[in-house]
Amino acid sequence: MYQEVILDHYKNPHGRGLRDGDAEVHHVNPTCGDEITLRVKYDGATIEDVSYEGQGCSISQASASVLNELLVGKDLSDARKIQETFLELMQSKGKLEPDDAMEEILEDAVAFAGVSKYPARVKCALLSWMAWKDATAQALGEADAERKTTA
Amino acid sequence: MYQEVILDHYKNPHGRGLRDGDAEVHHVNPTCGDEITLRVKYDGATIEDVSYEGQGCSISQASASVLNELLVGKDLSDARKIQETFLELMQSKGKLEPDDAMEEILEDAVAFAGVSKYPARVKCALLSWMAWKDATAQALGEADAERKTTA
Amino acid sequence: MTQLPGLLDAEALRKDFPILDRQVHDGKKLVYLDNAATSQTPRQVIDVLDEYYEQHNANVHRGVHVLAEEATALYEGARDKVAEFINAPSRNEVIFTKNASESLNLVANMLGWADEPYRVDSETEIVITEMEHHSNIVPWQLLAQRTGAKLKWFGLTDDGRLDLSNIDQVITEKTKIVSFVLVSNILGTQNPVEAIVRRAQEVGALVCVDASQAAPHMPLDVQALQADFVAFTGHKMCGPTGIGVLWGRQELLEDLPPFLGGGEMIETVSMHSSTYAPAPHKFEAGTPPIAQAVGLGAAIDYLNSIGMDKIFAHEHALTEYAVKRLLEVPDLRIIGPTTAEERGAAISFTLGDIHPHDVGQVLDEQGIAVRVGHHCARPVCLRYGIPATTRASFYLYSTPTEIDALVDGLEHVRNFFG
Amino acid sequence: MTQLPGLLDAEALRKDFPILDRQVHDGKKLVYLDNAATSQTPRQVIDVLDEYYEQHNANVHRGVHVLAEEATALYEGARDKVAEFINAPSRNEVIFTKNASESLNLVANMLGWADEPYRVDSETEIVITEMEHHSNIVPWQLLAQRTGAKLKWFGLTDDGRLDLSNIDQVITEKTKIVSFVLVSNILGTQNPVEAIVRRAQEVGALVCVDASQAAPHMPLDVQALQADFVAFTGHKMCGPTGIGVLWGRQELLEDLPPFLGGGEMIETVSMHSSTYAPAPHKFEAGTPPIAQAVGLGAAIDYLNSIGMDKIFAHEHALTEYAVKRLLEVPDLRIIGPTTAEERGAAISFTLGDIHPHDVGQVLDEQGIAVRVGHHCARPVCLRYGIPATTRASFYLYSTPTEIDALVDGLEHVRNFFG
Ligand SMILES: Cc1ncc(COP(=O)(O)O)c(C=O)c1O
Ligand SMILES: Cc1ncc(COP(=O)(O)O)c(C=O)c1O
Repeated sequence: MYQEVILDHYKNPHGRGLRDGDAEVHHVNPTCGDEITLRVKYDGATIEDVSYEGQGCSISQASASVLNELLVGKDLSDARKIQETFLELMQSKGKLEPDDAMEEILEDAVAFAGVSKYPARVKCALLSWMAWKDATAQALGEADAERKTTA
Repeated sequence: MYQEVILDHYKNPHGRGLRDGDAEVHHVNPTCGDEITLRVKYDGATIEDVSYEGQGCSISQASASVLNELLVGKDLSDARKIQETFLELMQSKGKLEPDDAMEEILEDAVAFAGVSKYPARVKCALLSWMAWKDATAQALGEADAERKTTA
Repeated sequence: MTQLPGLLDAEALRKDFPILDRQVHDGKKLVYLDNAATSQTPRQVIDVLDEYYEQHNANVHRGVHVLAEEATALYEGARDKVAEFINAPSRNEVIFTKNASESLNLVANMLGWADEPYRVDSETEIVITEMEHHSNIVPWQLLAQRTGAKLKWFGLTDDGRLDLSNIDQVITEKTKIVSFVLVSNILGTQNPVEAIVRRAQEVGALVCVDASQAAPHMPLDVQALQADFVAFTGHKMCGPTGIGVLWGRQELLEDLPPFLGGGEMIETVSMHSSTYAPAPHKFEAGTPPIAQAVGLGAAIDYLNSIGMDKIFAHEHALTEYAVKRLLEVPDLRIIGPTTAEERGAAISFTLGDIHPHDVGQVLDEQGIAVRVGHHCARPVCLRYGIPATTRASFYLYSTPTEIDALVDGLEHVRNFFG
Repeated sequence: MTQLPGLLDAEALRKDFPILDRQVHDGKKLVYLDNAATSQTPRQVIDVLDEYYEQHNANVHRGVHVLAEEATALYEGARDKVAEFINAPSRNEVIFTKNASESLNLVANMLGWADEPYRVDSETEIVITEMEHHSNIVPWQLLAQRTGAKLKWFGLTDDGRLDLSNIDQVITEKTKIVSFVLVSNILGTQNPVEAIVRRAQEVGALVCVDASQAAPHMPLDVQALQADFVAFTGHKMCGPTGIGVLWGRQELLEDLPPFLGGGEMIETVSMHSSTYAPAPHKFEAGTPPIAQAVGLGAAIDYLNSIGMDKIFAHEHALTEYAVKRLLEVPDLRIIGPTTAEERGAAISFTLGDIHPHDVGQVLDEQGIAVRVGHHCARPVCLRYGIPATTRASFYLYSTPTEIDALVDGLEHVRNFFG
């Protein structure tokens, strides 16, 4: 499951560090202690920045780095599509073979396909993505935001 | 386990019915609903009568009949010896082969040897004997009487 | 051999159950008619247990090694099977316990510690029936004693049915919970769920159904029942000992407090306070009965491979035949319904004034295993003025021949003590 | 192969455990070092389980047929074996539960509902320690919340031992119960029972010992411990899942109220009130985990055939070797005692800033099964400021070769993430 791409992102994370943002969330994965603090900054419907700090396993760290790389500069609707596709892949229990269309959407994130076989690690891979979703909802003032263990 | 002797006592019980006594007890075996009401009458240290009434299985009924046959007319110390020997036999889990000495003491009651192999039935066989012990303690005003479920 | 409509090919099925080949008392063929106490275990379930211990054994959840992942998948897979078996809306509504008794105690304790509107306290009433198994009486007696709630119950009619004539007085606005047995283990009676649920819903009371004698024998659909909780036990349905189930409606399981505390049921723990995992884990403290849950899953596969409707039809036909044959035995009195309608395959009876212990023992000497006593339902014996009963109970592998053997055995008992 | 004094012939013993032959991840030999989570099951125990279901399966107690008598004798025979194994003064002091968690909850609930002098209420204090398993924390937190009692605890020293320096302030005249772990599942620490028991007795507090990580690994003598309750669990000592034990002193079990209500635990039941059977049955509601108790008895036979003192010596030698080898790994920090003295065979560690999940996963890819996380002892992780640990834990079938494999595996982990 440790694809070269994942290790690269783990060792050289993209956009790590907390910068100015419109909303901040803190998510934890209580079963393994992974944590992330994540801020989003929007320029209208465009994602200007996703900055974060956290501790945790390579999967959760690399996933945050990939998220930054993929989402910054994107339009919110494109970003949502990417997030949903990533969620679908992670919940596939290793049964989904990413096709070309999926690879086009997910880019580096397809490297996480192997993680979906390990139920204990799926949560790690999703941590930053759930935090981003939550922060976005806050930033855009959506009332129906699906809040997770935000402390 | 249903020796001829046991069936005989069951079908033609000795001394059944309640007569005059010095003390009366009522014992029940809650797991199967066997019940006995038993009275003892003493003439000094001699057992003048053991009268009883009850309902229950053949083992508990026959055992009461045998008790009456064995104990009436006996001296208390002899009766105690018989009771203790019977208890020993019943707790032997079928591993005790009654010898001549035991047969002499227990007479008809040795027929219950086979019952001791059936843990669920040992309590039935002992019901009247426990009641007798209790009633005797009451009649003779013994303080250290070991009371069972007397209602 | 007797031919009855609706019978399974029990001779073929019997080959799945190694114990049914046993001989007892010097070569007597075992006639096992004590299925309401526990069912026998097919080879298919024993094999799955063996395979679990020989190939996949590990503690579940949170492991990152192969065995832990396999054990977790097997354990959670068993939950899926149970959910499907009872048509649960969600797998998260299926809680594994050690037996039906724990399931029922779990309900009683959740309600005792709950906040409003569920809380059982001295202002409120609990309703059960006079035909409950002790496991659906004592937890409520304890709860009533400890909270000051009032315990009420439905009585029984002379023919072994619930007396619902005073239903509006028994279930009132004060009632918080109505808990009753779907099929009685002593009388065999199958109870009219709908009437009770309707009244309970009218007054806003929760409904708990003890399905211990139903789940093994007939299709069970918790949604159709419209109950809030349903309890049953693995060892009566071809599963291993040591495993039970409580199904509960999701919203309730979310709102109600935990019962046992410990590993697995928490979200996060500090010395000062803890938060709890979502259901079902909230109610599964400690290492669960993993192999036993997996074994129950295998039992469900086995039952499904035959078909619960077919099993029900088989037992119904046997019950009809057994009632008829038993009533031919002189001095025999059935305690409970005397027809096969709205009843399960457990038949209690008395035989003249021969004590059930004697009946059972002499039957045993002939290789016939029945249960005698109050069957953990002593109030029923009190109600009918008897110390105990003899009970014969059937399952998917029971045959008319075994019923004939029972009837012959009872003749022998009568002669023996006659 | 490394030769250490005191080792068992583990290669021979391994033949008893079918699962140890398993290969994982395309042909890698399984190196099972997750024994503190659950132990593996020897053929001898699996065979006894099979034989139970194939030959003797029946519900226990009160049956008058052959199978019921055999099942009862096997079940009660298992109780005898447990009693002897822990040197209990009486077999009636051995209560079968589903796991150690239930055993500990049972103690907490008995005390919550007890009369004086045992009753835990808002005037009283409960004492635990910071190194408890969640199963010995959450039941007491729940009890404290529900009764208003105050929960106190012993802290830990930097080297992973109990800090008893303030024992007289922690255990006071108000203390009703002191519950602590004999051997920690996360730190490996073996705790000084005598000092704690002495102080508890001084103030008249009861003592409950969580022996879940002791019973499998060393001779256990409840009389020598001088505790009032001792809890442990079958699946960690070569037994099946679904079975636990609570030992309690007879007078206490007589005085304390029941917990779960139901069949088997009663003396007599009417709709109005019930009386309870004497211990241990008072605390065993419903059909017990029969096969699992019998399986635990077989596990005890197996352990006895090796000898608990020999098992202890074996694990002690392995622990000494493992501590030495692990400390050679750069950046590895043992969380807990760094010598083999007064400690069990579970060793937790961190490896630089590589997250334990990654350590565990990369070890697993090499066939090495360890556990990662907070090991149901999150307060210990908080205490030492770490999110989680990697834990290797040994048993009677563990070998120095497996420790070498672990150390090599850790080198690989370091290179992988380096
Ligand atoms: C020290 C300790 N106590 C209690 C438990 C709980 O045991 P179980 O999960 O079998 O209830 C465990 C094991 O998980 C343990 O290691
Ligand atoms: C109707 C009914 N309810 C509850 C139970 C209790 O089941 P268990 O003993 O498995 O807890 C039984 C069986 O004994 C039963 O027949």
